[in-house]
Amino acid sequence: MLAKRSYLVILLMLLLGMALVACSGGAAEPAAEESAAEEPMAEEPAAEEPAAEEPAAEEADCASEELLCVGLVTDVGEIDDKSFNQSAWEGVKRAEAELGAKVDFIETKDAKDYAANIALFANNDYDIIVTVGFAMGEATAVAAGEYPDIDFIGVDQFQAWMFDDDTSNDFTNLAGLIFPEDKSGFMAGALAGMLTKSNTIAAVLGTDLVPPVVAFKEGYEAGAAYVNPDINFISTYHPGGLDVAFVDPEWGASTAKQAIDQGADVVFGAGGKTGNGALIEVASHEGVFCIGVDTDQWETVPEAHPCLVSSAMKLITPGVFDLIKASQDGEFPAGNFVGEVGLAPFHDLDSMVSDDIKAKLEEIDAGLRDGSIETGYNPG
Amino acid sequence: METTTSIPIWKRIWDRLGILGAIIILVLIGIVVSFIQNQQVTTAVLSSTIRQSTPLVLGALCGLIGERTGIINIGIEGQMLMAAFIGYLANVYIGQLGVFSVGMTLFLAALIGIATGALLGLLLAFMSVTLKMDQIIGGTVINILAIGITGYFYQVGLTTQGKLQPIALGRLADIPLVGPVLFDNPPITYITLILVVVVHYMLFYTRWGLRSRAVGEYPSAADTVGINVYLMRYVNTTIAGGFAGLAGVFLTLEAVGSFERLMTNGRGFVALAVMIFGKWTPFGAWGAALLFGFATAMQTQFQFMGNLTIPHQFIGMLPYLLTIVVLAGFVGRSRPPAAEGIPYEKE
Amino acid sequence: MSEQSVEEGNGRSSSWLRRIWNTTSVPVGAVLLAALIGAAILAISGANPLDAYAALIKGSFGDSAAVGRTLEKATPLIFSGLAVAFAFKAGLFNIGAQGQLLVGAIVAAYVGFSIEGLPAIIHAPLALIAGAAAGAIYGAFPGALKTYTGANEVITTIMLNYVAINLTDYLADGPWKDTTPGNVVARTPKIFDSAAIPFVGDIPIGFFIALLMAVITWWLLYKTTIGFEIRTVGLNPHAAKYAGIKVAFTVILTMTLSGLLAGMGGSIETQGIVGRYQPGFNANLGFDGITVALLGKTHPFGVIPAALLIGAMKAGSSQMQFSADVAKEITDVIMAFILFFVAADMIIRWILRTRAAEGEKITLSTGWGK
Amino acid sequence: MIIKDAPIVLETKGMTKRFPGVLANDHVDLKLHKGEILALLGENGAGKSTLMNMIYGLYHPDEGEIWIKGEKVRLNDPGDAIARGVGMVHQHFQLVPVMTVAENVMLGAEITRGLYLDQRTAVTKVHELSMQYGLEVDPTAVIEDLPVGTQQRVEIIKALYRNADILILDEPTAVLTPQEAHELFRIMNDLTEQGVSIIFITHKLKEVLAVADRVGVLRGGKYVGTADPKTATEASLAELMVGRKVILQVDKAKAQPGEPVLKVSDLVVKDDRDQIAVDGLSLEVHAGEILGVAGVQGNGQREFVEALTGLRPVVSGKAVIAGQDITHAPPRTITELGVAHIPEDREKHGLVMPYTLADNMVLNRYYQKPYANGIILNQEKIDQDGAALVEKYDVRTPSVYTPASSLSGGNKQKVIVAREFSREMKLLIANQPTRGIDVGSIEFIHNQIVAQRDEGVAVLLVSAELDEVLGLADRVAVIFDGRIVKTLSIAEATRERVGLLMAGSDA
Repeated sequence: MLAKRSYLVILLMLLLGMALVACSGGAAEPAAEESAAEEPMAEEPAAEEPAAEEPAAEEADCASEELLCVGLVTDVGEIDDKSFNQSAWEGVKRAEAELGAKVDFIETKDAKDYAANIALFANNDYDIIVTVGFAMGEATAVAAGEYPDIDFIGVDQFQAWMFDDDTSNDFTNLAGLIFPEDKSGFMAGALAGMLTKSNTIAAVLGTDLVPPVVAFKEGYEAGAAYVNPDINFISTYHPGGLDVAFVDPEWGASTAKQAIDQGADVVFGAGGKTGNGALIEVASHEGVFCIGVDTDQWETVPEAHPCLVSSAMKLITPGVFDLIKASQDGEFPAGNFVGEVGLAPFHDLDSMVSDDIKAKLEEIDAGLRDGSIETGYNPG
Repeated sequence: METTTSIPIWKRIWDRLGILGAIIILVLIGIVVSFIQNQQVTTAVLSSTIRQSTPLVLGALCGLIGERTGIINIGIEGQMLMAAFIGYLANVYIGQLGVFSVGMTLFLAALIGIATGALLGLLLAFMSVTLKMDQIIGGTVINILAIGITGYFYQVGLTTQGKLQPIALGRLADIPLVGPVLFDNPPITYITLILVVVVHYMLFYTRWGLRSRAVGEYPSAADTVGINVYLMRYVNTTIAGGFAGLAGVFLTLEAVGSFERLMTNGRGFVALAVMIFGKWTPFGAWGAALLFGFATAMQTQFQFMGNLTIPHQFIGMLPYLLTIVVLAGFVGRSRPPAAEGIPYEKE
Repeated sequence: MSEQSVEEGNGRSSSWLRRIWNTTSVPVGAVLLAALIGAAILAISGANPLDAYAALIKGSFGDSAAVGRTLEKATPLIFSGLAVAFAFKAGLFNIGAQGQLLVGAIVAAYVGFSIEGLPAIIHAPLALIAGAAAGAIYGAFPGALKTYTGANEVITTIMLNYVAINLTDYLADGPWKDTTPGNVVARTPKIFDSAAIPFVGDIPIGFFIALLMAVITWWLLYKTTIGFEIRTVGLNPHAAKYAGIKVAFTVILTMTLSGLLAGMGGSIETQGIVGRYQPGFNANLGFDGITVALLGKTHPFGVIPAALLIGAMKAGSSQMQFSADVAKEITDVIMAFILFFVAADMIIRWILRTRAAEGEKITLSTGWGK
Repeated sequence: MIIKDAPIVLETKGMTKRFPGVLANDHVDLKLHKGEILALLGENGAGKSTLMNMIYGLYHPDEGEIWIKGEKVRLNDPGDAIARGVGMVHQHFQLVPVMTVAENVMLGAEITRGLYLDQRTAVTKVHELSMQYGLEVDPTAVIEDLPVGTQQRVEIIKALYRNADILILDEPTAVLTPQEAHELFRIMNDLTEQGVSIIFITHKLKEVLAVADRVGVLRGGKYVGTADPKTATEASLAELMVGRKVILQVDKAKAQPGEPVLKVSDLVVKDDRDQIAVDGLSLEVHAGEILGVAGVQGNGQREFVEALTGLRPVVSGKAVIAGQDITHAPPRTITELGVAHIPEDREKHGLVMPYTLADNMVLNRYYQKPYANGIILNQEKIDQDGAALVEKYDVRTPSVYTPASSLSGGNKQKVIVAREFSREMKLLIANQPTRGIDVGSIEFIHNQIVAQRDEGVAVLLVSAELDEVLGLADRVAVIFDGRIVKTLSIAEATRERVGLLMAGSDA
């Protein structure tokens, strides 16, 4: 009995305290109630209590005209994921080195925090905000509308408004950095198709909930079939949800082994750490090649050196940098900005790739660029 | 003494192995038939089964050693994760010293990882025996702590000298099917198979086992014959932690070769299920883990076979649905150690 | 043992403040001690603990938007915490709140986007109830399995979590996928505004629904015959049977209501925060519910401050990264220690020399819900 | 028999033990001579068990010394006591139910070959011990399958296996038939002849007089005196034990039986292990009479009562209460018919320990008016009525909000009695209503039962205490192997005759 009553009291006190804080900050609340409540609220505290922003010195810089401030918000995951978050961040870092920008990042812990994390940079007067991952597309678009003075770069975010007739939803400050992953995958598939001796190639993939992964897979398959129509293709997506599909290296490794055990001699690992697990596993099987994804994984997964023949790259780093540079130069290209894709160098395994293969790859690359070769991948 | 109404030996064997034996025989027949049809795929799937089951068996052994002495351990996941992390770091830093060979480095790293698991087991014992904390809370503390600490102290760009490699056991490895599946594995996989037998033997045929079970079933009976209940629980929970540690080390030093945040991905919880499924016995847990590993391997295989008309998510559900069906249909009510979860207090 | 002295000990003569102190000292002390340990870890790893905590507080309570964010984070945790705590009361360990929440979230989304033209006053509650009902059914299933086949709910709920993830992924990427041109992402369409649960200022209305549900849960548990039955089954199933309570029915009912609470939490996430169902957006809410329930000592009113605390840490962690360059995982470390100290209350009581309030001790782990 | 000059093997000096709020032992001095049987007499709560637990190393005395065989000892744990030859048979058997006899016996003193646990040698050893002392038991049987009498033998073997020469038997006869008790006494005498000294704890005066060489009495934690069984009488011992004159006989008028209220015919019920426990049982209880069911524990009494009260399914047969067939009725239907039930295990079935007394008082009525309106509980009324019952039934408690767990055994039982007797009832089923509680509470409960009978309630009293059955019942039905083997009027029911019937031989 006593315990119950005391719980109530604590509760009331807590609620009271929170209500007080909420009210003191929200004098304008009733007025804001009509529709988009978040917008005025978000800006208000900055105006009302400048003294409270303790690291003021640091943030005042970003408000000034001269200093370029670039913030990056990761998708759920880490900045050092050896994958797209990291590549994007390297692009931002390049801006720091070459353009003298002040840069910072926030790792997103909960997908629902996308907007809040973007707002954190926006409210501190950052000039450019890079958001990474297709999942953040919606939050980024909303923020672009909210903060018209800030340029947004959305990595992997396809901007559909470019293609509708409605002009009311168009942006001038939002660029989606997108990549034709299917072409990159096609190249990797062609390479695999030419390297294989067993005529069986495999792919260990993140989840099909993520479009780029599907594009890589479809391209890979088409590319392999293009050079080798009879090829036997075995692939699998991670069976778990989004929260585990990219962070399950053991599943990636054992799945790669299962594929190798039934004859696959080229394994394409496309799916964050899950894919990395597959690459490392392949490295301990002689005579089997592995192909990485997104970046040149020679740099990010040294354990895979024995097997890593190449990687199906999307050049996020230069793409991000180019867009930052364009923004600084006042030539920000709103809409979709198609980044470069291609195969990474063969590094130590260069000798394993015959000149014929290299020639064929160049031919396919040219064909993909001029449109004479199509991957057959059709998203949506 | 009059002769006890003894049951014929064959009947006892049937009673104990009856349905189980029948199932085992059916499974073996199934494997042979499948092997005749497609050698490569059968081998691949079974190898994968063994591999997927390894961390689950170790986790389940951790769980059952603790629970047999009356300590519920839902912190297996955390113990595995932390051991995986520390074992990995040890591999990196010992390797950087350049003093030891790769094998020695891995061995030392594995020991350190096992010790990490054991240390967390000790923490669990401290919480549940000395502090008499609720054991479910104790386990949850370990889980969250492991996620936090491994995440916070995680660093990138670390490189290792390598990971544990398969050791083919001479001619045995050349036997078709059985060879590649059972006799061409990396060390921790072998150790796990041995440990299943060892733990079974220890639990049911040694002094330690008898005392452990007594403490888990009826602690005051053990206390009154001079067995230190608290000490038994401390020792066993710590040893059990070592098993979870080995499971963690399996992930970073044998299976994958590197550490990633949250890489245990719920295997500790599945191990709990495996333990209960196996009715708190090592062989039962092994069987349950194999079933689970098999279902996982099959689900991959279904995708490999391609041109499936059902969405892969439904295949993804297979291992879990299978577990529920088997549990509901065949295993039914199982009987956990009686004194489990209850802090022992002298009356 | 004289009767008088016991009566005094029960506090009739001791002050009101003293009693509150006895109840609050442990949680407050636990938070402080955990913060201290967190500070030590921060300092060891080269960060400034003061900056970090200042940023954490700023990010969670610093302005009205921050408070709103804290409440937003706390809302689903209250639901999942209530769900877990409620099941504990009947001696059941519902690890499946996560799955029930996911199912609730996607069903609420379906009702929200598939029915057009309803007035908000009908549509929003309809979606809420649909999600809650889905969660309830998903929770009833392991309850029924336990009753009729003896399958342990700890295993079945763990397994059903995985099934729920697959099921919702399939729906979001298959039959219920958002077909807006240009969308390639696995997610449902946006729900109609009429199904949304809006904000008042920065405060999500869902939070008040959560509070209301906490009160209803408390009322149900402690003021009704149903609660009496549930608690009796949880504390002593044999006595419950003796007292004429239908134990099997009560187990199923409890799991159903537990699932309902979790499912409703999912609905409110969909209707109030996300606006649709998207895989990955509700990760871990159910698991955090276990922590919240334990931290709140499995009492419906204990769940609320516990959820607020964890919600605040989640809300503030981005600010902490941004202003103090501290990795977000430190909040997990602190949370683990808070839980540790709350459970190991003797440590704090020893430090503060306070006394345990009557009947405060909780026991959850009397085996696998035997 | 009394060997006054025999050396003292065990002595305690000024033993004192305090528990929160209780002085359990207050400077107790006790001497045990070699080869004697010392009966330690005392009420429940007098401190007998506490004293023995200290001698056995389970508790540590706050003050005082223990001397064993002329040596002052410090016992840190039972291991120390065992090493000095002290063995103890606890009132609650300390046996692991899922293990075999041999495993239980050797637990803590295992026979091993290397690592291997040598079960075979253990079995042989147990068999030898059982032959030597006439303690018949199958070493390979699993404990939970054994009747309590056999379990007790296992406990004694356990002590002998450890070479105990000082044996403490805590309430050993509570679960035995008079014949079995006599068998136990024979064993005890055999043991003393082989040099074993025995402390025999009991509150049964007849047994003390029958077997003890010397009697020590504890009351309220103090050692209040030694008596010589040759000269003492039951009444004098009782007075010494309780501290006042005790009326050993329940005072009651002759029964006025009316219509039959309970009719049971050919009832068959299975136990937890799916074995037939009640095997074609038939009986009748009339309004206004007490039918006592006498029998050794484990002859189907528990299953019978549980079947009658709806807690256990009936395989076949029929049970009718007040004209209504309740063979397959759920507990609530039976309760609502006006059946009160004092369950055998009050902590398992009768009470919810963490609940307040008030809540426990309404455990099977919480849903009825005035305690609930629809689904809403009327807590105020529950507490109010609870307080009234606490008063009326003399439950010693600080308040009605106290959790049941903090009460003594006797007061817990009074809570159950209060709850059950405060309802309208036609039939009272009381299973072991006074087990393990103090004399004051026993008297109180016995008087309450008789009062109910006089009101016209039919009473089915199941008890393993023959004295209780003979003292209270108007008719005695003897249960053996799941059947009523004979029903006797109280006049025909002599102790010897009933004892023989309980052992299965028709007299």
